[in-house]
Amino acid sequence: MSAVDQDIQQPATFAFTDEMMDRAKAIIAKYPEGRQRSATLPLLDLAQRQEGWVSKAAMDTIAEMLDVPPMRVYEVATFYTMYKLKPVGKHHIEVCTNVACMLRGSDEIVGACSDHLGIHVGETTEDGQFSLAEAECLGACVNAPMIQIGDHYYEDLDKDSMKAIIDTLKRGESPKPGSQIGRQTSAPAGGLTSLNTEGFKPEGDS
Amino acid sequence: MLRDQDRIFTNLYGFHDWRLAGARKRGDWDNTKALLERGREAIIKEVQDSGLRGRGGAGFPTGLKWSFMPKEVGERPHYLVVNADEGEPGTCKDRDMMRHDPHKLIEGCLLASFAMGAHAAYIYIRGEFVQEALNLEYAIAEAREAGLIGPNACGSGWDFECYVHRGAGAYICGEETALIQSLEGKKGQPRLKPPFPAGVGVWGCPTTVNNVESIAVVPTILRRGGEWFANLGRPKNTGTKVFCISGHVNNPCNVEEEMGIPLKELIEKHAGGVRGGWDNLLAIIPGGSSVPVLDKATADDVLMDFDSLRDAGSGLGTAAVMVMDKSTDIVKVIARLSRFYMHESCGQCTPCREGSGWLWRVMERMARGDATVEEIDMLFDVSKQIEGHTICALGDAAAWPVQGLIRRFRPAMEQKILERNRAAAGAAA
Amino acid sequence: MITGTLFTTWLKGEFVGKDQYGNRYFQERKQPKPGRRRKRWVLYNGKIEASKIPPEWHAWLHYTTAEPIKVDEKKPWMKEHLPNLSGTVNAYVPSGDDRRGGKRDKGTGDYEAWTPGS
Amino acid sequence: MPKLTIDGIEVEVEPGTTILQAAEQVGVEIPRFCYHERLSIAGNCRMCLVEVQPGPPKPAASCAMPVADGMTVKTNSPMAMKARKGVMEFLLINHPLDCPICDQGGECDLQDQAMAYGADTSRYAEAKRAVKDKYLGPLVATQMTRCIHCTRCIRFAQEVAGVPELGATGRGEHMEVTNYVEKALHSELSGNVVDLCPVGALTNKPYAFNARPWELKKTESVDVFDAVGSNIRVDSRGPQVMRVLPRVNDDVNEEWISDKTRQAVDGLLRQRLDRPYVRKDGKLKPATWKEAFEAIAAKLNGLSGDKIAAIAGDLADVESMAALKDLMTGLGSTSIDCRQDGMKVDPAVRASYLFNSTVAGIEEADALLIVGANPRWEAAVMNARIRKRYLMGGLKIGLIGQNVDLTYKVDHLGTGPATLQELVDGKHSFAEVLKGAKRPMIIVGTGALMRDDGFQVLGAARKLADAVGAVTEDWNGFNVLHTAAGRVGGLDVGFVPGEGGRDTHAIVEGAAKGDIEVVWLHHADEIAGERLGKAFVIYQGHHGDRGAHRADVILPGAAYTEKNATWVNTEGRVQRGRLAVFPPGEAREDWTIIRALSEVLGKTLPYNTLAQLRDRMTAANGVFGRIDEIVPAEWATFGDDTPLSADAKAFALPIENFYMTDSISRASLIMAECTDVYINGNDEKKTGTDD
Repeated sequence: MSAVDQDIQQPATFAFTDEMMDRAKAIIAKYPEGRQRSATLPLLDLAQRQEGWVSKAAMDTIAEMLDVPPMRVYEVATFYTMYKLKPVGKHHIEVCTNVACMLRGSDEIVGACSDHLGIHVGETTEDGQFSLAEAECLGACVNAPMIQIGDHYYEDLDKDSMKAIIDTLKRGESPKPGSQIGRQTSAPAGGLTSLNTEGFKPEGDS
Repeated sequence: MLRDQDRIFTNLYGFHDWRLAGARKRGDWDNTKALLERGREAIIKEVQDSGLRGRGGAGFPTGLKWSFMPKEVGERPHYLVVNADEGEPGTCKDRDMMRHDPHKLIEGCLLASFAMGAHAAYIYIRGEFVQEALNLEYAIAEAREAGLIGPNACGSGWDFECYVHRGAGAYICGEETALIQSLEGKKGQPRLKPPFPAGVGVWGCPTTVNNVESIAVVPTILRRGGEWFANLGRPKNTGTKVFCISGHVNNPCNVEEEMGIPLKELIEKHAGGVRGGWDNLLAIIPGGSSVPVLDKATADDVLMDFDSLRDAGSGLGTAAVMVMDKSTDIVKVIARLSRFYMHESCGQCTPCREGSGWLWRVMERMARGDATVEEIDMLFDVSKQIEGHTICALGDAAAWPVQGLIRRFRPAMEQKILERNRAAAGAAA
Repeated sequence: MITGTLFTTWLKGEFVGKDQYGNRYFQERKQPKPGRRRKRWVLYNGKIEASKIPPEWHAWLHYTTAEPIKVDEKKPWMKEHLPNLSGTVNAYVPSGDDRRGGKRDKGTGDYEAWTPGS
Repeated sequence: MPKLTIDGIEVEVEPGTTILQAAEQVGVEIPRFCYHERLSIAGNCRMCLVEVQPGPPKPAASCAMPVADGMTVKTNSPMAMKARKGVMEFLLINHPLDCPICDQGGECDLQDQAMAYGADTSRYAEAKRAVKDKYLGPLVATQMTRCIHCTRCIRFAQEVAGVPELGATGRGEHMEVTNYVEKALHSELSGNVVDLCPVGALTNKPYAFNARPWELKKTESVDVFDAVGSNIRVDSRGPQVMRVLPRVNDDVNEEWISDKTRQAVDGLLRQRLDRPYVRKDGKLKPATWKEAFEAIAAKLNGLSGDKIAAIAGDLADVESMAALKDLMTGLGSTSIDCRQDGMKVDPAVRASYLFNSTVAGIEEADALLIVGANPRWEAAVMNARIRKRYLMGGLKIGLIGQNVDLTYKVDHLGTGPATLQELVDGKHSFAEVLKGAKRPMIIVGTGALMRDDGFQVLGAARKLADAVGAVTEDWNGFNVLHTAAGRVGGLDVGFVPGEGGRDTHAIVEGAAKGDIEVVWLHHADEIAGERLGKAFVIYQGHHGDRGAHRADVILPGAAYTEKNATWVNTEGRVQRGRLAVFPPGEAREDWTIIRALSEVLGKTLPYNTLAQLRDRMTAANGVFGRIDEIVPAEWATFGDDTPLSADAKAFALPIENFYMTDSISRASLIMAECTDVYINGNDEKKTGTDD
């Protein structure tokens, strides 16, 4: 995005809540004296957690907090894909469509989301509950296909489990993150092939 | 086949407690003070003796990299930065280490930092790994509480702090100088080298950037000796490695194996074999999206380590094995990768910024067959114009899959073009 | 009017006609020798000025036509003949000239002069 | 010193030199887009790739690669040629081929280098990228589709101008150079991004679609909008100055010029005095030169010299002041002054009114005190030099006066003379900073000297300079920052009150009282007309500005682009401006007017040519014979030693509006627009039909 999107209602002001401000201060303290600019990324993340997206006012506030020119914050916010520069749905579904997931049917997952929600990629449902996006590799390739909603990964999906997750969210409940076929994280589904030697106990006999 | 006793990541799948108590039972933080007391030189020497090569993709000897740091700490403090910006398509090993074995990483950070004279380490974790970052933060807090890190870490007299810095969604931040830029709160655009990070790194200070796995294996290497590690695998390609097997296999999984394991054995033993049998194999990308694709003939007997894969015209990369069976439209797969690189190009330098988009557009047409045979040669030439002309390796990474495709699967591309032309001619007639 | 021409006219000339401005046109009375044309000339009414000759007589004078063109009917598109006015007060002045108000399109180097009170 | 071979030529260069710089030294040209010698190295265009041995088997970016001993560089090997051709192709795939409608056409780096290094056809058959244009204010037009992302403009704004308002948003193909907020670029140097842009992405907005470079006559000249004396090139077509560009002079302006210098020239076409005027019956009527001269002669006839006075203004050139001084001497008057703002300096001591450290000398300073000046407005280009020095590190800057944003960090010590006195008395901690510095600098602005206690301020600054050791054998840290291009020239030529003569203040007072009957305002526009009482005012100048309104006789002179004239900048550097176009209408070069009038008055001046006049100037003051040289001024005691009053009022700044400081810029429509945008704060992009 090259300039403030004129179509979006930009809030006039932004201020961190007290809780967020405490977190922001803790983050800034992680970096050496005078290197507070390093906190640009985490602070933008905090602003997004507070508001659901990153407004220009939030960027200006952060620029002032960190004593960097606002332009440098705009650059950062537009560079990284995780910052939403316009409001998205409450549940922002990001479907990984990169090769590992594609090989295992991510197109079907996108299709299932699209059908079930009645929106295309890049759109938000009318009630503002769901929005759908394609993502690049999210780093859970052995559990493909997978999606991310908010802070959680949902893995080993198929059409039905995808719809089930959406339904659960629609009901206002939280679906169980992780593998949807009940497998232990990245272990092979067909039973362990390593770390399974008789008598091998990594944590000792206790 | 690696014995379980020789596996380093004994909680790779998270069956056990990942917190400090569980980690201690698995041997982490066991008399770390004694390891530190060996001294900086000894630690670096041990790591050099182990033959450990960087696990982030390039395979640069880790001990050697550490030795590039200035011997004496001058006015500028030293920093260790851990690259946990795992984003190479096909790769998901660091994620497991961070969520299931965070203490191995933190202990490794302490040891590596001490060896390089750094009092602080920053773990740059990709922004999407929220749960993993939380686990890490929790583990760091635990370790600090226990006096394992912080002032006088493990009672060694060495002050050490470890921080988690979350990224925000940019593949390019896996490149070490881009990662440094991002850690400084800037856009993740790679810097020009020289100067190298060991001279001018984060905030202008000497810095070493290491992959999660490279750091997390250090405590075990020091405990069991560099010789033990060096005896695993083949010469110059030593030790164990966590492989990520994804795609058209029966049981995709992560597994720690010995370096140099035959590719076929790796897949058959741990991933339940290729869907529909080994003969149904079409191609394998052996080391994450950036390395050229292997055809079946090569995959039959290639060994999984740096040198033999390099000799086979590909690379070990991050050891992310993506398997494709005969149902795969290989052109479409590479086109998808081209889109990935177009999307992730930082935009800084010309060949990658302009070239990656060009490659993707032509590849999309190739995937539809909407091209001419001559354009395959042009595509190859364009990819050659990107390769080696960019600031960082992303340009190369964007070019290689396309080159690999043209080298090994040119008939498939020509077939598509031919079919489409025939269909068009049929429609016209 | 030149005396020589008057003399020649009296000696050899044959009156052909007169235009609306009073210029009189003559040609040689005698048939010329073979291979030569009859000379044609004009006696101006007043100041000698070549551009005073109207086109119909100009054509005859320059042997473009055998006979002077007779204008029987004035077509609406026909303009009154005008002698060259350069150098006279009636000379053409483009609209941008100061003498015609100086109003013209802006051109390179135009400047706006200051005037008192502005 | 590393020794290397470039294209077979062996060369030894300073360590730390880049390959590209080394190649330039031996005359091997390497094409480049992003590299610029006055900006940081970006290394992103990849046009400068060359083959380097020893090294990896791929070409290296020569702009960023430091030389090493024994290196072999090939700039024309097949590898380098192929790399270049490839980069050129990539640059062009998304660059619109709209050269015929592009203002950069004919002076475009991309065009030139595509001719030299590019292929004849494109293999790119996909859709091209289009990018929305940005708003950067009234001076810079954008066509961002043409941008090749070299980031020169971003680096300029960040590093030189000190306004980090430009950046590159997005990434990959969608990276865009932008200011994101659609606001004007808040810099007095913004126009320089147009020169820096290697393509037609950023172009000169007022000049848009007015001319092509090959139809312009280029005249090398000197700028007069401030006292820096920036070197400029005046591009004219026929009788019109089309644009002004900077000329490289490392000692003065490097290669930057301020926006006023660049864009105020449209004022040369407005409000021009193109004929003499004489006041008849209370009204100014157009007149001939003869009538004007006769009116003056009639007034001066028999008038005693002490009733005549002359004030020279900011845009007066040295030649005309020399001639006018001679004429006034002939008329028996010694009441002449070139300081219309009444600033107090000691004309007898050249060091008391010069910027002694020189502009280039700023880079050697290690402590700086600014007194009553805003260099950002009074000398924008010099301010960039101070910022450059600041960015090198280790420069402490103190400011006394109005606390303005100078684009670098300053310690604001105080607002008025009291603080300066504290420093002189050694009671202020910053005095220690100056004392501790090897090469301390003190810059005194006209704002601090044009006050009633100006001589005391001057004396205090001189005492401070002595006290902190700012004046040594090879360094003079005492500096006066002038704002007027004609000021130092006037002082050097002796256009100051002679024996028994009155200064500006006294002239105005005398005119109000009626003691002075004739006042000659020579390019002087800052004297309020009503203060001159009933005096007969002769105004010589080129614009119908304040001076002309009050005049009884107007003598139309030439503006700086219309005459061959000498200018002396604030450092005391004598420079020659040259005639680019002729003065409009009846207007004449200034010294010729005075020479002609002298004959009518019966006081014929003894020179008929410019050369003769210049010889006479040089005979009177040797500096005029030393063009573009710095003649160090002798240090002496000057100023008033009386301590400054503790409750003296704060220093005021001489410039209220950077964009309108003289008769030319006040007549400029573009400067009026800039005033609206930057001074009145209407800096957001106008929408819809307003644009």
